[in-house]
Amino acid sequence: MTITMRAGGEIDELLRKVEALSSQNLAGCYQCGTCAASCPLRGSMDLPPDALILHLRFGLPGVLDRQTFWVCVGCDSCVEHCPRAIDVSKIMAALRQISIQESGDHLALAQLPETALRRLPAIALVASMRRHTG
Amino acid sequence: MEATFEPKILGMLCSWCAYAGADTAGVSRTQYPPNIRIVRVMCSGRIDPLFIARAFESGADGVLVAGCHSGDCHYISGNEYAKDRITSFGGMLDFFGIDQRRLKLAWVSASEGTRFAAVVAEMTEELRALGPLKLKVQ
Amino acid sequence: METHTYDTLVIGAGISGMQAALDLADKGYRVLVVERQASVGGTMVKLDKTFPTNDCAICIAAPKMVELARHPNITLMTNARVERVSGSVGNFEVAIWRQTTYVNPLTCKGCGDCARVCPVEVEDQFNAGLSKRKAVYLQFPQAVPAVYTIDYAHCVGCGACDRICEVGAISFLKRSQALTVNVGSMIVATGFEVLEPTELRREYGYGRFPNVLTALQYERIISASGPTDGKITRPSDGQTPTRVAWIQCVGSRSLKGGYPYCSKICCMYATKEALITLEHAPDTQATIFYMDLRAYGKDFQQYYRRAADHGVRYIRGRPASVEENPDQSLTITYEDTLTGEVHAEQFDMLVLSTAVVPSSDNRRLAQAAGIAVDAHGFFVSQDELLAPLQSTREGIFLAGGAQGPNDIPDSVAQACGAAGLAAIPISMRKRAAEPEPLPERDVSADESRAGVFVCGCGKNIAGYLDISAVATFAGTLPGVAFAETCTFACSEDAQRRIRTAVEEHGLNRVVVAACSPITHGPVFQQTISEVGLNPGLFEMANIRNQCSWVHSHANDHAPATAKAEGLVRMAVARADKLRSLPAQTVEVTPSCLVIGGGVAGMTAAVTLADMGITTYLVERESVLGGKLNTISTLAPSDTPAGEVREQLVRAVLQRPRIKVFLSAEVSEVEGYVGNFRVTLDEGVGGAITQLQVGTMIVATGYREADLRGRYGYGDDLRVITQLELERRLRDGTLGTPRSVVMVNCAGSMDAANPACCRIGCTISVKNARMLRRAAPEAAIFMLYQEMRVYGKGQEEYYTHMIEEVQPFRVRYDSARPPEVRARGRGLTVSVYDTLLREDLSIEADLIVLTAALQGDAQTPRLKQMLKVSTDAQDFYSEAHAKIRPLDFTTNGVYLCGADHYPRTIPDTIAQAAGAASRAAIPLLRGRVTVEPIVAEVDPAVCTGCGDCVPHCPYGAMGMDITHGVVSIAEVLCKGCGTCVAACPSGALQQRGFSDGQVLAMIEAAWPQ
Amino acid sequence: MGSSMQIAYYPGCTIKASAHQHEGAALAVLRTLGVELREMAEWNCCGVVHSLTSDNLIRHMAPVRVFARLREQGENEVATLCDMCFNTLARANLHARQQPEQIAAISVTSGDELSYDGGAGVLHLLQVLRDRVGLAAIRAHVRRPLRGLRVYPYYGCKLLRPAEVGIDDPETPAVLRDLMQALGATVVEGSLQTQCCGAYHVVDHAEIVAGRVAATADQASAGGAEAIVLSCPLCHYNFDTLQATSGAPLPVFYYTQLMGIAFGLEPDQLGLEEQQIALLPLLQRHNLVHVKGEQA
Ligand SMILES: Cc1cc2nc3c(=O)[nH]c(=O)nc-3n(C[C@H](O)[C@H](O)[C@H](O)COP(=O)(O)OP(=O)(O)OC[C@H]3O[C@@H](n4cnc5c(N)ncnc54)[C@H](O)[C@@H]3O)c2cc1C
Ligand SMILES: Cc1cc2nc3c(=O)[nH]c(=O)nc-3n(C[C@H](O)[C@H](O)[C@H](O)COP(=O)(O)OP(=O)(O)OC[C@H]3O[C@@H](n4cnc5c(N)ncnc54)[C@H](O)[C@@H]3O)c2cc1C
Ligand code: SF4
Ligand code: SF4
Ligand code: SF4
Ligand code: SF4
Ligand code: SF4
Ligand code: SF4
Ligand code: SF4
Ligand code: SF4
Repeated sequence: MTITMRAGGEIDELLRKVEALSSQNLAGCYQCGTCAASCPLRGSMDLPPDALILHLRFGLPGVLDRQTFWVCVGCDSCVEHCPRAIDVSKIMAALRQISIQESGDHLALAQLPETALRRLPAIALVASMRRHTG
Repeated sequence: MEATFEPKILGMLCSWCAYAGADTAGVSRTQYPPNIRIVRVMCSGRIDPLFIARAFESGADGVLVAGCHSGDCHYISGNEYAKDRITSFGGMLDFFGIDQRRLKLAWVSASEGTRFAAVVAEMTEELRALGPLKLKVQ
Repeated sequence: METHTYDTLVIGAGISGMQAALDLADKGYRVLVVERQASVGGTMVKLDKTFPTNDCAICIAAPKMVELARHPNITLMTNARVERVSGSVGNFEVAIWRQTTYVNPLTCKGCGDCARVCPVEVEDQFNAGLSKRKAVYLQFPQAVPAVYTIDYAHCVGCGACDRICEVGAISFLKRSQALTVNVGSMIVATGFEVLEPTELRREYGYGRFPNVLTALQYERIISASGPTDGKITRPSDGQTPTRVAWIQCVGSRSLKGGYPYCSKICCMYATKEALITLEHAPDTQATIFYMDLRAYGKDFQQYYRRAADHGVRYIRGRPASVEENPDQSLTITYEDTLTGEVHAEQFDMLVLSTAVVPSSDNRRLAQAAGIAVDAHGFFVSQDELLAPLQSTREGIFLAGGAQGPNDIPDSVAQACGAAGLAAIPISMRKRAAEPEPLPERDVSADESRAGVFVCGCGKNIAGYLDISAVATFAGTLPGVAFAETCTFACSEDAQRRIRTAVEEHGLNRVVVAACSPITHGPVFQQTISEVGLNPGLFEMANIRNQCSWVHSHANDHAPATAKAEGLVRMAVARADKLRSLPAQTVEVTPSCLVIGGGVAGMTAAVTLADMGITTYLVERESVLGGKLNTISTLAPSDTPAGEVREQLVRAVLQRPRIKVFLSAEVSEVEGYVGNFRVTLDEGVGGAITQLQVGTMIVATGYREADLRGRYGYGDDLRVITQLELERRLRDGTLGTPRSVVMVNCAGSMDAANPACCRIGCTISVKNARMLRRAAPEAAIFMLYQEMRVYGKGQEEYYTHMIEEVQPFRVRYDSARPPEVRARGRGLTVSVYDTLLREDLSIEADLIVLTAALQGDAQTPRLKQMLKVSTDAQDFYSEAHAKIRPLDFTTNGVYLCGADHYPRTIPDTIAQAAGAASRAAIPLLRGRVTVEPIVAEVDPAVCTGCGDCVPHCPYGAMGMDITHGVVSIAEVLCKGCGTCVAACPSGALQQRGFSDGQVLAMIEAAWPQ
Repeated sequence: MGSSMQIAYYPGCTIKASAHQHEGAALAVLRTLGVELREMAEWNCCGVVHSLTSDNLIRHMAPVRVFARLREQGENEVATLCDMCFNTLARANLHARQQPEQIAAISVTSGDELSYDGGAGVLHLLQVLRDRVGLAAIRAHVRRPLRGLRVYPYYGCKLLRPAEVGIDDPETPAVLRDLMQALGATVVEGSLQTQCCGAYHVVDHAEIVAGRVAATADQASAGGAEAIVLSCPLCHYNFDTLQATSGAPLPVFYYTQLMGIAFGLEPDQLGLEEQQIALLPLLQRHNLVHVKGEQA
């Protein structure tokens, strides 16, 4: 697929929102890949964190359809290791929030079996709720 | 008495790298056989094939020519000329009935004391195996 | 307390400090060098080889060290530090603290007996903690001064060393000393250190896992004189590693967990270390993890490509963590950012390219000297663009690693520059006169009467061979009139003894059988010249380094004694053939010609004039300034180039010692160092001027490569180069582009031109900022291969730019270069982005090419006249890529600025001051000394075949057409003797190494 | 034994609901050490996750309210057991200190006139043990050293990151190792100790968690560990329920439970029977507990 970058194109709307919500300047990323290498959950992601940043920077379509930011649990491994002091975790949170605002909650707790709900630690449920709902 | 044959080696070393390397072997007390006698020249490029021939005539069983590694020459490229000159002269040794292995060309830097010692030790052993040089009387 | 007076004080004796001191001392100024360690040499002497030429570091540093110690105008103070600086330029009062080492440097013979008996073992810092040394120690075998030192922090005071030392060199009563000196100017050359990543960047396991090393430790491991004798082994088990990895930017380029700047040298030294590793063991897998591979300098990119072709694996990705496996191998987790895949891979050994950090003592020194450091602790210059070597206090200058990360050539260039500037405040002082040659006895007609002195060096020689037997044997040799032994031949009383013997016994040759002629020869030569013998009549037999030390049989002294006798026989045989070596000097015309009136040429001219030298500045164009006439503003300070030009031109015109020739070119050059005759041609209708100068500086700058036919350049006016963009920015004719695409490395780093242009990345970064200012709405694309914003300052400038301008950065590969197409009314750039891993099609209404750079178009003609050489891009070739970056191989001709290689203005200015310093040496001396061991031709024998001529690397040989024989310009000859060996008819001889002298030794090697 | 040290205590929802064995063990152990945890009279859920986006201010309310209540109760320092609560409270505290205007703004808009300046302290119980009680005192209370027991300390993320609030070095944490060694146990370490277990993905993507847990337990087993010791109730749940490794699953302890064993407390005080992976057989193998009736 060839991506066309148009002259006079505006700064991508999604990028602008992510930067505002996360208070991160994505242009500062060196694309060094440390975040991807340090992420314990990268295996479950459909786009590594560094690539996600690049897609946002270039305004590529489909970023909000990715699973990556739902997979991210905010463990801050990447944040600890990024040499450029970019808080990837905040970028993920911003994407979750934007996605929820645009297409509603990501988690249907009602679908979980009653027994599971009773068994699970409260923090798991609350954290999950918080991360997946608006 | 083949067993106690002590080969005689004449070493011709450039002042800046190989000779300094031999000095380093000394400072580091790296031991090697006492079979070599060293002649210092400023650059390996100074070494005339005549010197090598004369060394064999004067009783050397082997000749070691050592200079700076390629690119290290204090005089830019003298060692490159030495390489060509000595190599082609080496090719003619057979003609005089001298085994080519009796002439050795080695590149030794000022820090390579250990290497210098190893080159001498190895050459001593090789020459011991080859036995004394018997020149055809002209 | 008495106060000594010197002209200049140099603090720190690494390669920078040594070079600065030598440059000043060679001009006749008296220099005091203060070094905090026991030996001079700094970091360079710890290195194995040096990029990009792979020459041996110690081989090129050691001669400088020896020269430093021996120079009559240099006073060396080791184990010392500067405590306070008062006064002002021209008259600084400097308080110095000299730490006692409890060893008398004048009597210590460097025998090492003390170290053998010392019971204390400590980590050897010279080997980066990889081995042990004693509390009394020699820093490294080639240390200068070659004197043992007691490390008082670890010495337990047992006195064992004192008891064993035969010369009584050790005295625990020796006190540290406070002294005050008076100097006119100062140079700070305190170098840098490397980060030990035990606090920062802990994730890589340094200090926890034994097989994780810093690059400096690895240098010691690969070094032939290092703790493993150059065998590459793992510290944990001594096994040879088969998989070695390097991680780049450890603690560099980090806004968190490190320093924000790029350490500049690590991409290259890692490449070098990987290459050397493969040389040692070709089956090793060497892997380098990097973010941007900064091979920015001359021949660096080619070096990097060579490494890649040799199998060094480069992976773009910064590892996240390192873990140790039970077998002490290491698993590195990384993302290959060119594929997007994450791997966990095993390695046997890991080398960390850790950040260059300021010398730990810098802050204290800054306070003592009243000069400023930056936030990190590097010394800062007064003006980072225009006065890069001037500290914040007048009269104090900076060089090398003290300012930030620098490689050896840049350090040396800066050191020369600092020396040039430091010479200015003292230019009115009386310089040390050239030493008068002592009166000599003419011995040419006399029979050889040699005196042989066999040294015992305490027990160092006498302990392993029978020196009396050697002396007796010497007495029996033909031509020997006197022979005796001495305990320490180099001690003052032994020297006196030699002088007396020469006089009493009418000796006309002296042979000392002792240690190395390289270290001790000059001492004895000086001694005999004091009693009227020419230094050429001296010979040395190296019975210590070549005999007793390497054949140290405790019981059987026979083999070593026999060999020592052989060595003495050879020396005596040679001595018989020795002739006086005439000391010749040539008078010098005390003026300099500078060719090219850009930043480089103007700076060089101003520096020369301020040193008191008459200077001619020739510029081909009708105005001075070079590229400053085109460029808009200058990074890193955003100063308008026009202002800088005005300032420099004013500086030139204000100096009556500078005579400027505009619209003029050099049309003919004759002569050699000291006396060049130059013809200047001012073109049609202009004058023709003849000049007589002693030295010349070439500063002819660079040009952009002609890219017509590529990237749409020449076909479409919307495709321009960076210089053209500069002009539009300056003139305000940019218009309002909506989309600008900058293509870096246009015409560089490809098959046709493998070179990297060094400054293109910085220029593109600057111009991205300028474009953003001129066209706030424009989308800006930067197409690059590697982002080479190296060193302190540039990286930070880049970081600032990407956050502010937010350009789209597209990393492309030279295998798939960007293509420019006109589409409708617009332009389209197609490029494959290696990080996005997608093809991009970018609409552009302006395309800016960061064009490859080349030397000036006239270079091929000029180089013929100057008898110097260039590379394929018309950049001039320096005499030695590491330690003589500003000299040509042709004596008396120097180079600086972008004609050597593209460089920024601060680098150009540093180099130009350096070239001025170099060019001033012969001029301030008033005469050049001819190497005594030159080649000479016997015209009666020479057949005029000319075979020898191309062998001379210095162009010293030529054909004397009238007589049909070769002629040698002795001033140019450096005495290698290569030509002599090339002569088929024996017409050439080398003084001091004639066939007869060499053959005499060969014939005497064994009893006939 | 009289209490020599008192600290306010914030339990959080999970401790009270599904991790009370941790609380029971902690309280018992602390009693032994002479520390009294005084549960806050009134507390609310901490909010569990620290909000990372800039517009989601209201989410900072819950933890801030905890601090406000703490102040109302006349305390200025609070200890937690749960890593997640600790992390949320500590980050909120930092936030309140660094951006007081934001806290003021939300407090006003939400009609909840809270005032809090970030001045209180929040401690994890491990900090109390390490920094206040001290390892020497802990060592002094050991009656039954865990000699021969090989444990793998697991830290996860919330205890260590971000570094501004973490209680130990994020690269090479030592607190659990030092504590276990003080108890006489042998410690097995590995690189996955500090990597996230997958956390709340257990709710709807248990496979992610299972993968992480298996990798970690495998690393522990490969190093010879017989048990995992940790501090977070969510990690505990994940390791206890999703440890489908190739070998036998490793028992999972709270550090407080092992402290209790070493202090010689009765097993029934320590909630040892409330996990899925049985703990007692291992302890018995090492003669650290005796099953009633089987005493020889
Ligand atoms: C691992 C590694 C590999 C490298 N490889 C290469 C290479 O291949 N090629 C290349 O070009 N460059 C290489 N370099 C860079 C090279 O080492 C430096 O460019 C060079 O050493 C700088 O020289 P310097 O004299 O400025 O500083 P230094 O060599 O650091 O010397 C400074 C001197 O000042 C002394 N000093 C410090 N503070 C004081 C004080 N307060 N008072 C008195 N004395 C003081 C120090 O003891 C030292 O002797 C490498 C560097 C490293 C770390
Ligand atoms: C687009 C661009 C932007 C740049 N921006 C910056 C910046 O922002 N900051 C920065 O630090 N550097 C910048 N540079 C680098 C800067 O231009 C150089 O460092 C500097 O110009 C080098 O000066 P020089 O004197 O060596 O060469 P030049 O400036 O090229 O001067 C050489 C002079 O020699 C004359 N000459 C040549 N041959 C002869 C001859 N045979 N006889 C007589 N005269 C001759 C020429 O006419 C010319 O006047 C930039 C370079 C480019 C290409
Ligand atoms: S670690 Fe930081 S700089 Fe590197 S790719 Fe990730 S976000 Fe970018
Ligand atoms: S914070 Fe998210 S993206 Fe970063 S390492 Fe943790 S899970 Fe991965
Ligand atoms: S024993 Fe004496 S002379 Fe020998 S190295 Fe030691 S101090 Fe110097
Ligand atoms: S006095 Fe000091 S230096 Fe000398 S031998 Fe004893 S410990 Fe070593
Ligand atoms: S030179 Fe710069 S880019 Fe290369 S490793 Fe060093 S700090 Fe990193
Ligand atoms: S001259 Fe003699 S005493 Fe002096 S160092 Fe050399 S060998 Fe030793
Ligand atoms: S633009 Fe120039 S400096 Fe930058 S990488 Fe390309 S060739 Fe090298
Ligand atoms: S000796 Fe060397 S430098 Fe001198 S003329 Fe001969 S080749 Fe040239």
